[in-house]
Amino acid sequence: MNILVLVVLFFVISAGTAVVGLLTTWIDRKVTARVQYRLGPPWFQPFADVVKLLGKETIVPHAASKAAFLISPLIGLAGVSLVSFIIWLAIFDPTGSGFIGDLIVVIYLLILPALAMIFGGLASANPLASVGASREMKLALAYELPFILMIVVVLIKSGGTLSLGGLISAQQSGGVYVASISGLLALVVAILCTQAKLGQVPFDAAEAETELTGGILIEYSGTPLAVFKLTRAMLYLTVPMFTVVLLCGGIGSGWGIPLGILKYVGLLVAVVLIRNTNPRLRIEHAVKFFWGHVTAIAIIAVALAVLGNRLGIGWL
Amino acid sequence: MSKKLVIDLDLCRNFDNYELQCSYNQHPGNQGILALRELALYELICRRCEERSCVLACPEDALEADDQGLLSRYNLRCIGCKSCQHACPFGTLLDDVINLMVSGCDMCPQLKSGQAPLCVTSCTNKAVTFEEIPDPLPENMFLLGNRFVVRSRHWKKSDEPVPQA
Amino acid sequence: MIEDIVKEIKKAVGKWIKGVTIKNSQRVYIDIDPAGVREVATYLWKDRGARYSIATAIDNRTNFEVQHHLSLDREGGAMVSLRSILDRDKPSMPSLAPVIKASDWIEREMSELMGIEFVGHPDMRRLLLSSEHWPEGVYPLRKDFKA
Amino acid sequence: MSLKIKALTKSPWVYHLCAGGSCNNCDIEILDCLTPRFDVERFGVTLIGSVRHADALLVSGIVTKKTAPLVKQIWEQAPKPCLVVAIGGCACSQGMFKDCYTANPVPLDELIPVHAYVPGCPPKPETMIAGIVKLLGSLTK
Amino acid sequence: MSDRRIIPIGPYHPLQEEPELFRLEVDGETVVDLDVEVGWNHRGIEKLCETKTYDQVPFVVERICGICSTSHPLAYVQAVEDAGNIEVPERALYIRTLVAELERLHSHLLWVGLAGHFLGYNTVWMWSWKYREPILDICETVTGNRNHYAMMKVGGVRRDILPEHVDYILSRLPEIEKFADLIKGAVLDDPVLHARLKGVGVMTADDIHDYGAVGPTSRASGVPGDVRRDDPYAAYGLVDWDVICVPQGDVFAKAVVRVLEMYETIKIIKGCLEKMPAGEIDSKPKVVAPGEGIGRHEAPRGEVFHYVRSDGTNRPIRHKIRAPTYVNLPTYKTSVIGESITDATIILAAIDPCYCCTERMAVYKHKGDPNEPIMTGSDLVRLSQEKTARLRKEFGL
Ligand code: SF4
Ligand code: SF4
Ligand code: SF4
Ligand code: SF4
Ligand code: SF4
Ligand code: SF4
Ligand code: SF4
Ligand code: SF4
Repeated sequence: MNILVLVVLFFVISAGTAVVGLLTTWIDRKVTARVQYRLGPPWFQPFADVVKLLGKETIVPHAASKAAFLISPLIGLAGVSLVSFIIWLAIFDPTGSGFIGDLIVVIYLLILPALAMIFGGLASANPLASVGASREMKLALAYELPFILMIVVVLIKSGGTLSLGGLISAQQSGGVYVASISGLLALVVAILCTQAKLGQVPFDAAEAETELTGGILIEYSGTPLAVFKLTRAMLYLTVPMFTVVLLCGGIGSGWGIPLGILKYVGLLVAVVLIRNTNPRLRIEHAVKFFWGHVTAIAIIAVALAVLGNRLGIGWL
Repeated sequence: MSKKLVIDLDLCRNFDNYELQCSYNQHPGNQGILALRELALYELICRRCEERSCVLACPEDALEADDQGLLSRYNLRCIGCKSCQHACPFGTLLDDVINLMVSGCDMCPQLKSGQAPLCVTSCTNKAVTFEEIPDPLPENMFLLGNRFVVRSRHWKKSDEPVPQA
Repeated sequence: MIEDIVKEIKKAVGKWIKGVTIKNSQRVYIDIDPAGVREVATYLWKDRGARYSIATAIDNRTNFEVQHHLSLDREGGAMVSLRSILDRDKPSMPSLAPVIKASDWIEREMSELMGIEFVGHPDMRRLLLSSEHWPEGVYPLRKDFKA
Repeated sequence: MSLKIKALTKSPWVYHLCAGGSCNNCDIEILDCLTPRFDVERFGVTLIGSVRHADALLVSGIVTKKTAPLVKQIWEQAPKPCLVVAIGGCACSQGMFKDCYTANPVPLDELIPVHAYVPGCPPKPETMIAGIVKLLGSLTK
Repeated sequence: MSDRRIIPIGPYHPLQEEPELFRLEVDGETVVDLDVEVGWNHRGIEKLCETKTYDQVPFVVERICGICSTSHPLAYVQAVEDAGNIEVPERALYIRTLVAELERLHSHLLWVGLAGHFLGYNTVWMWSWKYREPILDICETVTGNRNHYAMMKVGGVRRDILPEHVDYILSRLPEIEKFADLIKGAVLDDPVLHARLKGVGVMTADDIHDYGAVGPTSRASGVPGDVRRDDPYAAYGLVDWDVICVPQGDVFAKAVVRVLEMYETIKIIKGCLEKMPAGEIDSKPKVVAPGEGIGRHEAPRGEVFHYVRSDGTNRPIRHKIRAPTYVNLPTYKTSVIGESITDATIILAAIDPCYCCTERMAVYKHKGDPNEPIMTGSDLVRLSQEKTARLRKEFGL
C-alpha cells in the first residue's frame, strides 16, 4: 500500500469514526432521556452541537498557558484518530496491513486523550479544572493497571502476538478469547476500564460537575471544546471496538459483520446501562475500586490464562 | 389662645412645583399638607351637589357623601383614577390632591410647643403659616378640628331663587 | 380565658409591666420596662412554654419600639407582644439571645437594619447587609434613611 | 443563513444566571422546562454548568449591588456569539424590586446587552420556550 | 490526628431563593461546627412595603418567594384585617384555605422530589415533579397563574371559585391521591429509606423550643405546633382535618410528616369544596383604622408571621415579615453537628430551606492551599447517594 492511499484512508476512517461516534452519543442521550420519561434530543443533536461549537469564539483565559491550552485538544484528537485508524485497518484486513507491535502503539495512543484532558485542564489555570485534572490523573493511573493486565491476558492467550491483525486472525480461526473464564473476566475488566476511559458515570469524577461547572472542560469554549467533544465521541466507538478486537475476535466478514456490530452494541448497552443505574463514585473510591477489585479480577484472569496455557485447557 | 396651622387655599396654587416638605416621614414622599387640603376641599370648597357627579363617576365606590353632602374618600378603595375629578362640574377636586398614595399629617408634635412645623418653614409661597388667630375668626377663615385653620373664600348654598335670565 | 392568663402574667412579673392592651382574645400587647424584658420573656417562654416567634423593631419618629412576639401555642394560641419603648438617641436594651436562642438572628438583624443595641448579645455580627455597601451607622429601616 | 447560525439555533446551550434578588419562581420554572412535561432537550436546549460553554444566558431576578460586578464578569466570560435572555419581570425591568435599597442603580439591560425579554411573573415554561424559539428564529432571518 | 476542614455551602445557586452560606466544620467525616450566613438575596421588602398601598402589598409579599407565594399574602391580609378590625365574608375564608392548601400540596411534592434526588432516587424526583403539574394546572385554572396566585386581598379574595372549577379540581385530585399512595408506600415501607433516614439529624422537642422552630420541622419532633389549629383562621376551624405529629425528630419523621400531610391537605381541599357557602367574596373595606395587627399562616414550611402597623392612611407604616425558614434554618446547627457529612445534605433538605445552596458547595482544606477545593457540592450529594446505594445493596434491592 502506498503512502497516499494510507493518508486518504486515514482521513476517511477518522471521519467515519467521528460520525458513528457522534451517533452513539446520541443513542446514549436518548436512552437516558427515555429512562427519565422524556423524549430526548433529535438524532442530529450531537452534530449540531459540534458544528455550533466550531462557530463560536474561542476564549483563552488570561492566566492560561496559551499553547498548551490550545494544543492539548488536538493531541487528544490525533491520538484517538490514529487509534481508530489502526484498529479499523486491522479489522478490515487482519492479515495484510499493520505492523508487528501495533498493539503497543494503540495502548500508548489510547492514553493520549486522557493526557490531553489533563494537560488542558492544568493549562487553563482554573482551580476547578485543575482539581478535575488531578482527578483524571488519579483515575488514569487507577484504570491503566487493570487495563494492561487485561491485555496481558490477551497476550498470554495469543502466545505473545503483538499485532492486532494477528489477534483477530488467531481468534477467527481458533475461537474468541472471551469464550473462556479468563477471557470473560478480562471482558469485565475491559468494560469497567471502558467506562472510565469514556469518563462515564460512575467514573466521571473528573467532569463531576457536568451539570454544574463542567470540571476539567470548564474554561474551554468554541473549537477546542468541539474537538474535545469529538474526541469523546470517537472514543465512544473506538474503545469498545478495541475490546471487541482484543477479546471478541473483531468483526470479520460476511455474516460476521452484523455479529460484529452486535458485539459492539452489546458493549455499548452495557456502558449506557451502568451509567444510568449508578451514582457517581468519589475519586478515592474509584481508585480503590480499580486497584482493589478490578485489579484482583485482572490478576485472577492472568493466572487462569497462564494456567490454561500451561495445562492446555482452552476454557480456562 | 395658641398659634394655629393656617392654609391659605387661594395662595396655595403652585401645585406642580412642590417645594413643600413634611416632617411626618412614616411614608416615603409623604406630604401631610395634601391630607389637610383634601379635608379643606371637602369641607369648604365642594358645592355639595344634590346629584353628585363625583360619587356617581367613581368606579370603585370610594367616594361617599353623608346626608349633609360632606364627601369622604375611602383610601382602601380609591384607585387614584381621578374620574371623580373629571366628573365634578365645578372643578373642586384638585388634581394633585386626589391621589392613589394618600398622605398623612400627624399635626407635628411641636405645634403644641409653639414651634413652626416643617411645612410652614418650607412653603415657598407663604400659603402655609403658623400664626395666632384672633377669636372670633376673621372673615374667610374657618377652623377645622381645633389646631387647623383654612383661609378661603367660602361658598355657601343660598335659598334665594336663581335669577332667571 | 386570655384575661386570666394576663392576670397570671401580671402576678408573676408585674413589676416590669406598665400597661396591657387586650386587643382581642388572640392578641395581647403588654407594655414593659425594657430593663425587664429578659425576665418577662423568660417567664413566658420557660414557665408558660410560649414559643418565641419573632421581634419587630419600629421607628416611631420620636422613639424606637421593640416588640417581642411570643405565641402561647399551648394555651389557646394567643400572641403576646412585649412592647419596649427605647430612647431615640441611644436605643439600647438587654438581649434575649443568651436565654432564648431563637432571638439570636432577629436581634442581629434589628441591630443592623434599625441600629438598636442589644446588650449582652453573644455574637453581634452583621446578618444581612454586606459591609462593603453599608457603612456603619446607616440603618435602612429607619425612617430617615434615604436611598 | 450561515451554517454557523443554523447550528446555533439547533443546539442552544443555556446557562442559568440568577442575578440575585429574585423570588425564585422564575428559577423553578426554568428548571421545570427540563422536566418531563416540557423537556426542552427535544430542541437541543441543554442546561450547562460552565459559562464558557454557554450560547445563551438566562438571567432571572434583579441585579443587586452585591451581584452587579459578578453579572458583568460572567457576561464577559461567555464566548461570543452569546445571547442574553432576560427571564421574568425582575430581569426585564427590575419589576417591583426597582425601589429596593439593595437594587443596583443600573438595570440588567444597561449592564450587559439583552437580546430578548421574556416578561411575566413568572413566565410560564411555554412562554420561555416560545421566547427562546423566537429569538433563535430572528437569528436566521 | 484531627483532619479539620471547612465546607462552605453556598452562597448562591440558581435553585435557591434565599441564598445562604453555611460553613460546616468537619473533623474527618463528622461535622463539628456550623456557621450560617444569610442576606445574599436581601431585597429590603419590609421597607419596600412601606411605599405601597395596602392593596399593592400582597403582590409584593407574594414575590418574597415563589413557593410560599400565597402564604405571605394570606398572613399579610390577616394582619391588616386584625389591625383594622375588618370582616371577611365566609366564602372568601374557604377560598383562601383552598388556595393555601393547593400550595402546600405542590410544595410538599417539590420537596419529596428534591429529597429523592439527594438520596439518589432520581426517579422519585422526576415522578413527583411530573405529578406536581396537575396541581399547577388546578392553580392555573382557578387563579389564573401557576405560581403567583394573587388571590388574597384585604377583606376577601380577588376571584371567585366557579362551579366548573369545583368539578375540575375534583376531577384532577384522584391523580394526586394515587401518587400520594405511591409515595407513601415507597417512603413508609422502604427498608433502605428507614436505614438511611432514621436516627439521622435528630432534634428533640427541647431543641425545637429553643430555636422556636415551626412547621413540619417541629411537628416531626413531637411538638404539635400548627397555627392552623392553635389559632384558627380562614376556614381551618370549619373543616375536618388532623395535625400530623410524630415524635422521633429525625429526617425520616420529617418525611413522614410531609407525606401524611398531603392526605390531610387533600381532605381540607375536599372539605372546603363541599362546605363552601354561596355569597360575597369581598367585604370591600373602606379604610384601615390606625392600629396594629398580627397575621399568621401555617405555610408548607411552618408559621409565616406578618406584623402591620397602620396610621390611617392607605400605606402601612411598619410591616414586619418573618418566613418560616428564618427560624428553622438555625436548627440546622443542632441537627447536623455530630452527624457524618454524608448526611449533611439530607438533613438540610429536611428543613426544606427552599433547596438551595446544597448544589454549589466546595470543601476547603484547613491547612495548605486555602483555595484548593477538594470536594464540591455535588460530591456531598454524591456521598449521600452512595450511602443509599450501599444500603440498597445491603438490602438486596
Ligand atoms: S408649596 Fe405652598 S403654595 Fe405651593 S402648593 Fe405647596 S402649600 Fe401650596
Ligand atoms: S404639620 Fe407636620 S405632619 Fe402636618 S403637614 Fe406640616 S410638617 Fe407635615
Ligand atoms: S380617584 Fe378615587 S375617588 Fe376618585 S373616582 Fe377614582 S377611585 Fe373614585
Ligand atoms: S387611563 Fe384613560 S382610558 Fe384608561 S381608564 Fe383611565 S381615563 Fe380611561
Ligand atoms: S361634583 Fe364636585 S362639587 Fe359636586 S359634590 Fe362632587 S366634588 Fe362636590
Ligand atoms: S399587560 Fe398586564 S401586567 Fe402588563 S400592565 Fe397590562 S395588566 Fe399590567
Ligand atoms: S419576575 Fe416575578 S417570578 Fe420572576 S423572579 Fe421576579 S418576582 Fe419572581
Ligand atoms: S421559607 Fe422558603 S418557600 Fe417560604 S418564603 Fe422563604 S424562601 Fe420562600
